[in-house]
Amino acid sequence: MVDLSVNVGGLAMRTPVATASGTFGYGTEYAAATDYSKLGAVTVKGVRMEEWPGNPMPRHCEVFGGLVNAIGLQGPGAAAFAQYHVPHYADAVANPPPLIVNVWGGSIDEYAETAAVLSTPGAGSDKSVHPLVAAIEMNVSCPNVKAGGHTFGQDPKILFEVVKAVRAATKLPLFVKLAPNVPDLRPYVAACEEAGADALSLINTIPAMVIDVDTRKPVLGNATGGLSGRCVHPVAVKCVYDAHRFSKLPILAMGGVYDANDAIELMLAGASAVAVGTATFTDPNAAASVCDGIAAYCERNGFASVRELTGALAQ
Amino acid sequence: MVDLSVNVGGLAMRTPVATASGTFGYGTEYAAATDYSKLGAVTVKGVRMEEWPGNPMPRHCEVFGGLVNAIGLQGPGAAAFAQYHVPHYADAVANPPPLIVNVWGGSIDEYAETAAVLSTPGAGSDKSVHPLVAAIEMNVSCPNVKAGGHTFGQDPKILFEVVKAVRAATKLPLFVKLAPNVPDLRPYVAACEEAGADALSLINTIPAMVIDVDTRKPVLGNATGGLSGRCVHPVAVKCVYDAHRFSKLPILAMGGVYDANDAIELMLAGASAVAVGTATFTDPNAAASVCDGIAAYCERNGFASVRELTGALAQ
Amino acid sequence: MAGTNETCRVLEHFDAAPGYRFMVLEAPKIAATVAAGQFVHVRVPGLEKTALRRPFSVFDGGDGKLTLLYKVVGRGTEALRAAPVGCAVEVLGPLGYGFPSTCGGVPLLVGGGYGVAPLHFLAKTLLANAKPDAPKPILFVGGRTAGDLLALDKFRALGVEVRVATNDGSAGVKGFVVDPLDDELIALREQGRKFELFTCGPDGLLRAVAMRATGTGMKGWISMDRHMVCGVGACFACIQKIKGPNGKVFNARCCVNGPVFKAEDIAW
Amino acid sequence: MAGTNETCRVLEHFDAAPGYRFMVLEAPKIAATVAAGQFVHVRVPGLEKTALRRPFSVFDGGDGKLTLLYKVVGRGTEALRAAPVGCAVEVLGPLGYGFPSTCGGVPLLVGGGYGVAPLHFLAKTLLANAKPDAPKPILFVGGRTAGDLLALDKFRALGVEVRVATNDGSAGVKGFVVDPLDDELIALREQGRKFELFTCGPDGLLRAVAMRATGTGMKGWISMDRHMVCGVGACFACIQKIKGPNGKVFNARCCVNGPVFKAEDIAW
Repeated sequence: MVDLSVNVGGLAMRTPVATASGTFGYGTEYAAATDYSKLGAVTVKGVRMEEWPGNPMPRHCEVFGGLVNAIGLQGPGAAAFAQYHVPHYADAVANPPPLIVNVWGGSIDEYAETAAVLSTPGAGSDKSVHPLVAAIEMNVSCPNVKAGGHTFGQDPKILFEVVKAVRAATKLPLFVKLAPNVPDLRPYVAACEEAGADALSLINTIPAMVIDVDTRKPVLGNATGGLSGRCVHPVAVKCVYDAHRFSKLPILAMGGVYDANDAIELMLAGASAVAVGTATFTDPNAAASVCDGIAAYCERNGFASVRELTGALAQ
Repeated sequence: MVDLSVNVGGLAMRTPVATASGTFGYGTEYAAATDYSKLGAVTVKGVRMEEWPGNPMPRHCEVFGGLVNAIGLQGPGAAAFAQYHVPHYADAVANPPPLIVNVWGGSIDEYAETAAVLSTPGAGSDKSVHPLVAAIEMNVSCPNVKAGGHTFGQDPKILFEVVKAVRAATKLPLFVKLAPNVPDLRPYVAACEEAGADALSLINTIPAMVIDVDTRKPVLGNATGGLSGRCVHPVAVKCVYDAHRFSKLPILAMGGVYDANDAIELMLAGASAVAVGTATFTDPNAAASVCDGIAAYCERNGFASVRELTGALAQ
Repeated sequence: MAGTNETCRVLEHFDAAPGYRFMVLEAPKIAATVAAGQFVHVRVPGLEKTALRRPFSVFDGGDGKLTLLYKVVGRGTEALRAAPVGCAVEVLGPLGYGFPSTCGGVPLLVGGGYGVAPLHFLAKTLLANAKPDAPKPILFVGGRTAGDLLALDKFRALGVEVRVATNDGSAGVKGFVVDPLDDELIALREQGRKFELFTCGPDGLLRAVAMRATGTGMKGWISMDRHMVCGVGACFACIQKIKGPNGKVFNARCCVNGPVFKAEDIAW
Repeated sequence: MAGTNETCRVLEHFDAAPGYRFMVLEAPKIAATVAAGQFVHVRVPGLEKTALRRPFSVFDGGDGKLTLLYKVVGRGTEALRAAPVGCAVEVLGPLGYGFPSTCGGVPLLVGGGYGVAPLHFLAKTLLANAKPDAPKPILFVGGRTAGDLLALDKFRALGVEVRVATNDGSAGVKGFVVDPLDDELIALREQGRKFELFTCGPDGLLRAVAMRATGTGMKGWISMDRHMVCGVGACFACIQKIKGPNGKVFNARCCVNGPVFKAEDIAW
C-alpha cells in the first residue's frame, strides 16, 4: 500500500490530487460522477468580497489541444459563499476533502478582507469560517479581469504587498497562484516567500486569443482569455521545475494534467501535489484516475510514499 | 487578382508568408518539396559570429499539439554562412525569395558584429553581404541557450541596448523577435521602437519541459526547451493583438500557423505578414498552402490587397 | 444534480434527413431517470483526447435507451457521424432542468430545425401524463426549407398535430413558424382556452415565443441552446441573464439552472 | 536533395511477424530514385493534424513500389498499423545518403531487429550490380529471440546466406550476432579476402560493427537510427558527432549527412 497522503504548506491532503479552481464549481456540481475518496482537496471558483457577474458571452473557445476561456471570475461573493456554498458542499458530499478557496479582489484591501471573512471569527485567526475551508489560494494571475488578479501578480513588489496583507489577515495555509508568462519566476517566487506564503500554485492559464475569421471579431466576449488544457502541460512542468530549484515553498501544480503520467512529470519536477482542471470537462472522473495511476506508478517503482516523487529527478 | 505583396519594415515580400527561423534550415533543404513562388521571405536558422555546436541530444520531443525543442542554435558562424550558405541558396533556388537572417550572440558586441558582417562592406551600410540577405531578425528570446538570446530579451533596458547596437551596425531592415512569456509586452516593444527597430517578430517558443517518467529524467539533453506548434497559436494571436494596439511597428507573426485561417487570425490581430514554422515538419508545403488560402480568403471577402487584413478586426 | 457518466453502446445510427442523424444508445442508467428537456454531454469518439464534450438534447428516452437527434454542423458532429453501431460512447447525463411533465391547457410546441428533438420527448411525456380528455399537443415547426423539417412522422405517430411553415414555402405555409402559431393563439383566445408554450430552436425563435407567452400571461417554457463546457454548472461558460426570485438579474448557467427557463424569467 | 512529397496508396499491409508489419505503397516518383539505405518520412494517417512525420527505412523499392518494414513500437506506428489497404499516405522521400551500390569484397550485412529492412534492399542492389563471380552477401542477424528475426525467407530467396544468433538460443547460435560475424571475419582473414561491413540496428550493434571495420581496416557502412523531425536537414534535431574532412568533429545531421556514415567517421 502506497502512502498517498501529502501535506502542502500546512494543508493535509489524503491524496496528492486536487481539482483546479474554475473547473469544479463549488465542489458539488460533479458530485454524481466523482469519487471524492480519491481527491486530496477541492479548489473552488474564485471568490471576492462582492458578488461578481463575470464577463460577457461567449466565455470559452475550444482550440486544438486546449481551451481558451474568459469566464471572468463570476462568483457569489465571500459571504454568500461561506453561508451557502460551503455548508451545501458539506451536506452533499460524504467524507468531503478539504476546500482550497481561491480568493481575489480589486484592491489589496479586498484580498485581505476576503481572506479574513473566510478565516473568521477574528482576523488573523487560524480558525476558518467552516472546518472544511482549509486553505486560501490567492489568484494574482487571472488574465480575464482587468481590475483584479493579473495586475497584482505581474510586479513582484505589488505581489509582495498583497501577499503580505493576506498573510496578516489569515493563518490558514496560504497558496499563491502565479502566472506562467514571466521571463523568470524567481522574483515572483521570492516575493511570495518573503511575504509569508506557505505554498505556490503553478500555473494559471496563459494569456491567449482566438479570432473568428468570418466575422473578423474576437470569439470571446472579453476579446482575450486564458489558455488551459493538455497543450500547456510542458509549460507547467518548466515553471514547477524552475520554482522548485530556487525555493523551498511546496508546490501545488496544475496545467494540462489529463493522466497519471502528466501528474508524475509535475511531481518529479518538484510539485508536492497536482490539480486536475480542464481534463475534468472531458472526463469527469479524470482526477480520480490520475490518483489511481499515481498509486500504481509508486507501487511499480518501489516508492512507499507519494511524497518521495517530489523533485525526484534521476541524476 | 488579390495583391499579395507586403512591405514589412522595409522588407519587400511578394507574399505575406515567410518560413520561420529554425524550421527551414538555410533555405535549400526543403527545395524539392517547396513552391518558392508562394514564399515572401525565407528566415534562416540563427547565426552568430562563431560556429556553434548547439545542445546535446535529444534535441526534441513531440507533445500533444506541438513540439518541444532544444536544438540550441547550432550554426556555422556568420562568415561561413555568408560565404557558403547564401550563395548555395542563390544557386539552388530559382527566383528565390529574400532571406531574413536570424542573428544572435553571446554579448551585445557579438550581436552587432554579426549584423555588421552580414551587412558588409562597411558597418552601417545598407548594402548587404549578398543581394539576397535582405533583413536581420534579432533573436533575443531563444529559451535554449544560456549565454545567448534569452538574457538579452528579458530586461527591457538590456533589450534597448542590444537593439541600439545592432541598429548602429546595419541599415538592413531590422526585426526583433520577442518572447511571449512576459507579463506585459509594452516595455519590450517600446524598447525596440526607441532603439530603432523596423519590425517585430512575434512569437518565439514558450519555455517548456518534458520528463520521462520511466527514466525520471528530462527528455531533452538540455533539460528544458521551447514549445512550438499549433498549441501556441492562441498565445501568438494575443501577443500580436497587444503589440499592434500600442505600437506602429509592423509585425511578422509566427506561432502555430498550420493553415490559412491560422495566418489570417494573426493578420487580423495586427500582423503584416506571417511565418510558418513547425507545421512545415508535418507538411513541407504548408507555407504555400497558407499563401493560397490567404489569397482565396481575400478574394472571397472582397479584399483587393492582403495589406487590408492587418489589424482589420470588425467593430 | 450532476448526471452519471455512463459508457453506452450505439444501437442504431442513421440519417434523419440529409445532414441530420439519429443515434440510439443503450443507456440504462441515464434512460431510467431522464426527463424531456434535459440533455446529455457526449464524449465524441474519434476526436482527439483533449476534445471537449458536446451537449445534445434527448429526442426520446426510456426502456433503457436514449435517442439523440443531431445536426452535422461542425468538427464534433462530423466525428460523431462516423461512430459505428456497436461502438462505445461516454455519455454524462441526464443533465439540467427540463420541461414540466404536465400542462395546464393546450400544449403548444414550437420548434425550429433540430430544436424539435426535446419537443418529441416532451410530447410523449405530456401524452403519457395527460388526463383522457386533455387537449393533445400541437407542434408548430419551421425551417428554411422542407429539408429542415425533421421527424414529423414520429410526432404524428404520437397523435400530435403538426403545423408547418417554411421560409421558401416548400412545405406548409410560406413564412415563419410564428405565423401559424399566432393564428392558433388568436383562435384559442377567441375560445377562451388556456395554453402553455414550449419551445426549442434558434434564439430568435425562442425570443418570439417567449414574447407570446409573456404577452398573453400564459406559461412559456424556453429551452436555451448553448454550447456547454462542463455541462454540470462547474465552469460558468454557458450563462444567460435571468431574473432571480428577488427580481435581480443574474448570470444563470444554462446547463444547470436550465436549459429550460420560464419565459418571464429571461432577461433577453 | 530533399525528396518529393508524394501521396501514395497503400497496396498491401500485413504482419511480418507478431508486432512487425510490411507496408507496400504505390509510390512511382519515390520508387524511381530511391537507393538502399535511404529513408522516407511518413505522415501517419489517423494521428492528429499536428503530429510529426515518422521516418522509415526502405525494405524494397522499384517497379513503382516502396516496401516498408516497421515495428509497432509507439503511438505513431500503432496508428500506422490501422491504415487500411487503399488509403492514401503522404510520403516524403527518398531522403538521406544510403549505402554504396557496389562492394569491393565480401558483403557482410549485419542487422538487429527491424534493422534488416535497409539491408534487404541493399542485398538486392548489390546482387544486381555485382559481377557474376562476385561473392554473394551474407546476412548476420540477431535478436533477443526467434520472434525478432524478420524476413529471413526474403533474404534467402535472393540467394543471401543467413547466419542467425539469438540471446536465448531459440534460433541459430545462442549469443550475439557479432559471434558468428567474428567467426566469419577470422575465416576471411585466414583466406586473405577483403570484405565490407554494412549494418543497421541498435546503437550498441552499430558500434560493435564499426569497431570491426576500423579494427580490420575494411570499409564499414553504418546506418544510424534516429528519430528525425524534418527529415531533410532543416531542423538539426537528429545529430551525430562525425569527424569532418578536416578531422574536426562536428554535429552532423543523420537525416541529410546520413543516415549511413562511414565507420571511421563516427565519433561515438
